[in-house]
Amino acid sequence: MKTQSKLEKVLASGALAVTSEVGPPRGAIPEKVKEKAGLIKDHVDAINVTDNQTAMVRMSSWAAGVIIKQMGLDPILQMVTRDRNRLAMQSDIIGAYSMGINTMMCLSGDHVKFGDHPMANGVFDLDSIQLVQTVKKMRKEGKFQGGADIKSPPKMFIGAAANPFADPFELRVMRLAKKVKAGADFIQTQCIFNLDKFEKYMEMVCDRGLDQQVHLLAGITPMKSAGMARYMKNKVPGMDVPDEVIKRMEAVPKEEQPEEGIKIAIESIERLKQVKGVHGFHIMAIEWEEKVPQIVEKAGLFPRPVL
Amino acid sequence: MQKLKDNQHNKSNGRSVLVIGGGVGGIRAALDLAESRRNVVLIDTSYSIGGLMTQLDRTFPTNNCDLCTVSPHLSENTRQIHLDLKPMTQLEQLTGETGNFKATLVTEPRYIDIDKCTACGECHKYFPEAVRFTPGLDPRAPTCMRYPQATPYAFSIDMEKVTDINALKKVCKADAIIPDDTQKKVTIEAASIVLSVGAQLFDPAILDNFGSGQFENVVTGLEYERIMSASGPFQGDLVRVSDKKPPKKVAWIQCVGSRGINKADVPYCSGVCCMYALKEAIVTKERFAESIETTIFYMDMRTYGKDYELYLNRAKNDYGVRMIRSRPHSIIEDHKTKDLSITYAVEEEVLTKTEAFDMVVLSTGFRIPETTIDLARRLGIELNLHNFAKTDHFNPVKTSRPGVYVCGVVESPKDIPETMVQASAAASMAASNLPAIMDVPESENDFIPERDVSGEEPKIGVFICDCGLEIGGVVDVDKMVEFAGARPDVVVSQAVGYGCSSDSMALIEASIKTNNLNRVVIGGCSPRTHETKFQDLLRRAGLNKYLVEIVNLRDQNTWAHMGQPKEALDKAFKLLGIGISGVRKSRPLMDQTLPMNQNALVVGGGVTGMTAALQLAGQGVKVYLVERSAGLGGLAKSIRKTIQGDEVGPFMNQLIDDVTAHENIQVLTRSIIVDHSGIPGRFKTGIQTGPRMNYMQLDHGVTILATGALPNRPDAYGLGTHDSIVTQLELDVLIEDNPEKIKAMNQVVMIQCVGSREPDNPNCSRICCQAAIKNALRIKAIDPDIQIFILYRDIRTYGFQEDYYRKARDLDVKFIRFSLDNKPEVRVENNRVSVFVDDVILGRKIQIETDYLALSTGMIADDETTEDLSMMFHLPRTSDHYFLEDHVKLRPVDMSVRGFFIAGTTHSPKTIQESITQAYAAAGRAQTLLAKRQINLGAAVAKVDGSKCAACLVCVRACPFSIPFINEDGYSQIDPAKCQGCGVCAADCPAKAIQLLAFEDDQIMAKLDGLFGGLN
Amino acid sequence: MENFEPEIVAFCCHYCAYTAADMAGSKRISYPPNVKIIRVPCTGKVDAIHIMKALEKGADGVYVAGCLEGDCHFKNGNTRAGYRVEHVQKYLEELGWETERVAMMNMSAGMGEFFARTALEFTQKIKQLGPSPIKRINIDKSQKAVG
Amino acid sequence: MTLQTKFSKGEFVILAEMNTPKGIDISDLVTNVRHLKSRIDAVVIPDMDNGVMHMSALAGGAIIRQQGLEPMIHIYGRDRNRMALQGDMLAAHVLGIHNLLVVQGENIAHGDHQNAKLVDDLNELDLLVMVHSLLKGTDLAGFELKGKPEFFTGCQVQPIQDDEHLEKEFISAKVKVDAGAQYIIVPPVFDMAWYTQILNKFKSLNVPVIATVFMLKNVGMARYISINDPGSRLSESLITRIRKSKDREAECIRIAGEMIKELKSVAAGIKISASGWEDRLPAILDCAEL
Amino acid sequence: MITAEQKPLSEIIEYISPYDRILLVGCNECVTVCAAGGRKEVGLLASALTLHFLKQGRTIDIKEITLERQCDPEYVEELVSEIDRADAILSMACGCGVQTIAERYKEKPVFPAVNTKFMGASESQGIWVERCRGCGDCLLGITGGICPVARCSKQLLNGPCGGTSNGKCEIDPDVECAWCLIWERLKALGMEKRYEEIMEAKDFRPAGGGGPRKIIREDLSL
Repeated sequence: MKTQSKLEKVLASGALAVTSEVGPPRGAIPEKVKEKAGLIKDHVDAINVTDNQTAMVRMSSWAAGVIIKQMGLDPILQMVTRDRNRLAMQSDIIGAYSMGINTMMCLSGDHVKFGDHPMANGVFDLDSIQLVQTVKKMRKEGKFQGGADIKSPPKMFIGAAANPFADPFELRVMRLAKKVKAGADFIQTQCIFNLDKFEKYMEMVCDRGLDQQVHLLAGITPMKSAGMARYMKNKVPGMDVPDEVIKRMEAVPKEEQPEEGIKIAIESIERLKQVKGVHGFHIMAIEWEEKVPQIVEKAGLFPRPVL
Repeated sequence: MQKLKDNQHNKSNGRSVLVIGGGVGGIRAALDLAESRRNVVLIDTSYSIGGLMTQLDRTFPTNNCDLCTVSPHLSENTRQIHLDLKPMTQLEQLTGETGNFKATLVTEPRYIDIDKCTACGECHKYFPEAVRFTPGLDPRAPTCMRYPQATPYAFSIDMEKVTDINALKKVCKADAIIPDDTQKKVTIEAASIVLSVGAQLFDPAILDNFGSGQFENVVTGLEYERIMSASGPFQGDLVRVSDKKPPKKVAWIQCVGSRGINKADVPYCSGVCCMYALKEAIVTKERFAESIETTIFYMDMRTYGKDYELYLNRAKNDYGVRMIRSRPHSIIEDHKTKDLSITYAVEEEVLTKTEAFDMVVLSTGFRIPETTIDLARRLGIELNLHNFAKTDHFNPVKTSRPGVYVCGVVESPKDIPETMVQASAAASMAASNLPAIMDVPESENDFIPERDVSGEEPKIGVFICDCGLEIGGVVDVDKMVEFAGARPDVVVSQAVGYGCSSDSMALIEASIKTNNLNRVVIGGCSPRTHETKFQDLLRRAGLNKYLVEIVNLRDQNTWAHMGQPKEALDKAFKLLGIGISGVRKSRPLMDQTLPMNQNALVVGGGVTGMTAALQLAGQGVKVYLVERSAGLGGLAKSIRKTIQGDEVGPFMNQLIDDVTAHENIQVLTRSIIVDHSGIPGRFKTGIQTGPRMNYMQLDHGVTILATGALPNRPDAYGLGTHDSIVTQLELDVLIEDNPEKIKAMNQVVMIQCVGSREPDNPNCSRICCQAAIKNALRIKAIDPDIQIFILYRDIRTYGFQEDYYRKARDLDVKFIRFSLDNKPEVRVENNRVSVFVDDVILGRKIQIETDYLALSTGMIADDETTEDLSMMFHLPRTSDHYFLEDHVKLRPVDMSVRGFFIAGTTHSPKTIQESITQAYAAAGRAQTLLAKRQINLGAAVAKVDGSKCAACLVCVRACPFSIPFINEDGYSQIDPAKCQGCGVCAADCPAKAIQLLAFEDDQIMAKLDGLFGGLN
Repeated sequence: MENFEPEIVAFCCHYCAYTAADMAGSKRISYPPNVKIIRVPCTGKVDAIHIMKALEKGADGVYVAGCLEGDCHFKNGNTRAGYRVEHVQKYLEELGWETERVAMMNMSAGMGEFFARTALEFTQKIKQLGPSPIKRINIDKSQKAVG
Repeated sequence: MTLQTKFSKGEFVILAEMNTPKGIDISDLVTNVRHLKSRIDAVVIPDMDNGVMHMSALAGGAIIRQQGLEPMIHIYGRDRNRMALQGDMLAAHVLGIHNLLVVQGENIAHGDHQNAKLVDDLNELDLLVMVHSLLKGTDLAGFELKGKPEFFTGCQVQPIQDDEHLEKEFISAKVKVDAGAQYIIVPPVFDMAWYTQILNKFKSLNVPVIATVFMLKNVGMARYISINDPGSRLSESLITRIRKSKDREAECIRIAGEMIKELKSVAAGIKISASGWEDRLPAILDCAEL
Repeated sequence: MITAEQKPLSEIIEYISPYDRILLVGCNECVTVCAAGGRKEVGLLASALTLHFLKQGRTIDIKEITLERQCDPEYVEELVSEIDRADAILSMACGCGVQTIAERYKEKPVFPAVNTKFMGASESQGIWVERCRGCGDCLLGITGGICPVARCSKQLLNGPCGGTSNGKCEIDPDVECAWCLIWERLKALGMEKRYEEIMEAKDFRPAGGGGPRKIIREDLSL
């Protein structure tokens, strides 16, 4: 074991891991974090805590992570390179680790243009791959990015994101390889709706032997309505929602659409379980955390292993 | 006319060409000759030149306003030093022979001195009975000027209508009226004569069935033009004559008086009426109301000209002009409403129909008047059976009398572009009896050297015309003189009466010299008409011609504000202020010139190219005749006979021999053009020549494109699948070479419009109707018992071709009509060819078994070649890949790039005769350029100040002609020889490094200062 | 402001608008004498600065008159002139001036009546707008001085 | 390194054809040579090619030499007798011109001096024999020369339409090689498969085989060649390719460049004939990535 | 080239309102080329300002002068003869020019009339696009000649983010994804392997992270 991370343990055991996420509140409301985490606590192995998601100011991700940790659960600290330079990020990593957070995701983050501070300066001192490298260096070499030694280096289990659907497709596996090479231990993918394309992607991943080097958790998002499906197809950059999925959602009455969305999510998990290289699932139920247990159960991923 | 007098000495050193008739054709011929430094005497019986075209409202196919397109053409006239214009003049007698004619000319009294008349219109104002020239709708006034841009720019008096000559004399402040003016007779020496008197339009009043002259709302096509015209009787409102209300339903009746056998009819086709009826219908919808219903009653729609079929399609499809194939037999008027009802029959139906209209337009064609027949007798030329001039079959501008040439409608009915082509051709032929242009020295300007005014303080002379009362009657000239005199640097300010009169011009010239003036302001009429005149005056006085500013006190002030004298005076001060301030900043400028290369490149060695080459070579021009195939001759070599029965072969052989033997022609066969550069007058064209494609460069001043077209061979009606299915071209050869085979035939079928007038090749191929009839007549001549069927859509035997069409019908050639959506069908069974066609009249499908099926396939543009050449030469093409001339009406052989001319079938499909005519025309137009020793590029060119240039490329990108480039020194360079002088670069330059000479920024600023009273 | 007579500058291209103005004159069609024409070879030569300077020097309105769209003798000079007029209008907008004080017009050489009509309409519009803001302040001042 | 050494070392040799001027203005020739100096191995100077009078190739060769490049000049028997030819060859050596290409003079009837008197004292084979004799230090009359010249001499073959024709030209080339030709230049072919077949056939003669790349200039010229020179095998699709391109001149340059690229593996070298467009040769070489 | 764009007139007017004599200085380099501050724009701005102040009944003396380059002291020296007659200087050059003037004429207030935008290239007439951020450590050699620093919205150095669709950037469908361009170019050059190498965290000192930058050419300096 490289780290103390529970997620690492689950993955090492060969079981399919399950993660989900909690978005910190836009205010000093620790209860909200607890409430959201409470909804999913028994059904997941670890909980992502998002970092100023969609470039909107929220409670800092490490603080929310500490609250979750205090609940006895396992938070995954998300960190975007958009808001902090390498000094701030490394200091936060040490801080978070000191508070018992041992798993993190390294991301570049949505552009500030989309958020509530479009006039802010995007920092981007490092990109996500360089952040992975930095965290790895801290863990493995015990050195800061700048080269100085760390006293008692943090041992983070390092995650990164992958979007198999963004352009150019042929570059996606190569970019994954770069993240792995930089030191990513696990990968969470963008929401998967186009399963055919994802399977093709995974084939390429396996062809390069990346499945042997990294744990890949497939991203699953249940859709609440046909409207949401259309929105994700048309408005969310890098999202691939096939027309059949939208049609399927549209085919059922509006009130049954949430149920249909969950059904699709479950079917997707069932199908992806068979895909070589998929080591788990990351369920992003955006503002719909209460449905996570249902999905996990119906998809046959419950109960979670106790290690 | 001042200029003509001044340059009279130019005329004494050579014989002239006498051009009879001042319509567009005569003007074109005269201008072509004058531009190629030949002396011309242009006579016209009318008060001013312009002819029929100036009466038209708009012309097809562009629906442009004619006045705008024709007026620059006319005013060119007055600038030509080689041109002597004699209005109101007739030829009395012609003696002598080619190269040495003596022509006696008689000029009727005008009662107005052209030199004195300033066209102020005072006489007119006081005798205002009728101002406008509106034939058939208004009486003529006693004093008259036909239209605002008349040439000569002077009035004339109809003495018979004048009641009190003294009263009239009084109103003329220019003292131009000569009550005792008399007829004058002169004899001139002429080398050649060009006859271009046109024809009259048929007056349908003698036909009793259409009520022309009786029913107010029945008008002729020309009257309809006048009604629509802005200068017409209703100021451009389309209204009925009876109640001045806009019509809702207008009908046109075609072929009124033409293509008929009845009383007063002529048998030929007038050639132009289909197009003008379509134009009038379209303009009616376009300009007046989409809701006006337009209907055309016709027999055959003869839209055979270049892109005319597209115009017809537009009329039908885009404008909804209704077409009814019928020849109505009568019009009846409702006495109360003055509405009209037309009774007509259509082929498909038994009963006649009657329909009501508000207005009916009779499309009348051309007639040769008695006066022309009389003139022909005096000229000693023969006329044909229709009284048009009889001409050489292989040179349609050559009459029976050597040295006398014709052009325009007097030769045969035709429209404006064809008239223009013939005019240039006739001019070219006429010039061939004069010394070759290469041998005529360019007249030297005897101007004194220009005085160097640089470094001098401005010394401005202001001269203000009162123009009779035209200016002086509205604003106080003395006050203007006083105002101008008080402006800084003005040393002379005086009134000069009529500034443009010879006395005043002399006075100004003297004042410049004695007062040592270095800038001049003329307050008078528009610089558009008078700038050149005063520029010449400055040159005579030893000043650079760009040191004069004309202040438009008349056209843009007193004329426009005659009712507000106070305001007009104020404006006059300001305009003078603009002019005086502006001229202070003017600089002496040099017109850019380069020596002209006097060689010609003729591309294409067919009948057109050879004719043009020979014509130019005869004028001493060195000609490179470039042909891509191994021999000369082109498509015409495969034609045996013309419809007139002339043998093409011997004619072609003679032509080839002449061309090959001519010492001025270098024939380059197996030659492909590969590159091109240079400017008009100095082109350089690279060719690959000979079997091994040797590269060489030719230097030439002009280029004539005569690359021809291809015989069309569409995949239709089984062409190419059976020996008996051939094209008309192949049938022509068979008739001539193997009449025995023809004799053995019983039935022959011909199908027209094969691969033409179809969606993928929408235009008419023009030649196929006559080709089919030609071959039909020849077959009938071999054996009259052979049954011939011609399946057609419209028979387009324009002009005198109609005679052959009638003859074919007389000989029982069967004409069966079909439509585009119901084309004939060809089947081959047991090696026999059958044609199935729906007979409209019989109303059923018939089968015709045929021994021979001749397809009228016409021509198709040589897309590959024209595309290659258009890219290298930067020339535009039409949508169906023919070259596109500069102006479809007025410049039909000139291309948009100066120095390029087109002729023959590379322009559009045409017969051999038409190609030959255009070849002569192109050679003639080319001579207008080749006659120049220098290329004058004007002075208004953009100039770059390299020290300011930031090499930003704005000018390079903005120039509409791609002239600027960044030179080795790193700043923009604009070749003055190529600059067109628009000034776009100067306006866009962010570093203000470019100035347009003659319109520099500081001059414009100075003008603004002058206007607003500031002193720059 | 009743008897306000605006000063109007019209930059006219030689080939179309200037000829149209001559045509109006030869037909004795009246238009307001307020319009003073400055001739240019092509409206493509008219720089934004010429228009601005005209305003600066005292014009109450300025318009540029060229050939009809697509009929420019120099291909597209009139179109470019149109863009420049818009550019000046943007400046005027920023300065809080009425953008209608500058305009682009298109006409053919034969459109004498149209020339007169547009001259009249433009003059009327400027009359409605009143004197240029530059002049207005001077008038106000002088009125104040009197008052 | 001389052309001959380059061939012997198996280097891919690039020759550019450049005509002498019809006149005395050599500025274009010199400019074009300067632009190409480091990029080509030799300049081929035709002598009154196509029967069109030009400045003599001997002078052209000397100019090339002055510019520091190796010249290769045409020799042929149409216009000069054996005296003049031998004299010129000796002069050539002295002027530093060591590469000779023996060609058949074109028919005078297609040229610009159709009334000229035809000499035709020596044919191609005779010329090779003559050169061979000079190399040995003897003139054609058997007299010994004062000093022996050195030449690298090659020959040309005629356009080849089909297999039968190929066989005929092959035999004729073999005779020339036997008579002393040290390399062969093959006329242009636009169909690579056919060209490869031809070049391979001549390779068996064991002398360097040089392909000719003829630069097309526009559709008209391509069309002309396709009709009049069937041996060139210029296909309709090539014409269409030029027609469809936005910039035809650039496309023609690209076509020439691509042909050169393909020929690199087939021929010992190439001769580029831009006929009048020598200023575009650098662009062709760019396209050929040379 | 350095690109710039004229400031809103209201801002310029606010700067110079307190003064009566303005020296309006253009620059014949970059800002001329990008049509922000050459002779023509100087003229236009002068005219616009004149119009504004005339409207207020104020006559302001605006002296127009366009220097060859405002970022070279020798050229800026040319203002010496004019400077005494001016109360303030309005510069139409980029920030470099404004500062050069400010440094030379310390006694006079200097105001910028343009906003200096970026180092850009001309895409077509009238359109300029950002191409370089002057990061001081050029990567173009390994990114196929397309700069991820200037042209990727997130300045990513290791490939496109997950927001790319149809080759366009997530922030604006009109903006090309720099990494898609880089990838296409690398493929065309046969340099795909280059992509797989991880680009290490960038040293921002040459980009200005180490304070104001300076280039010293000792061989040239005096």
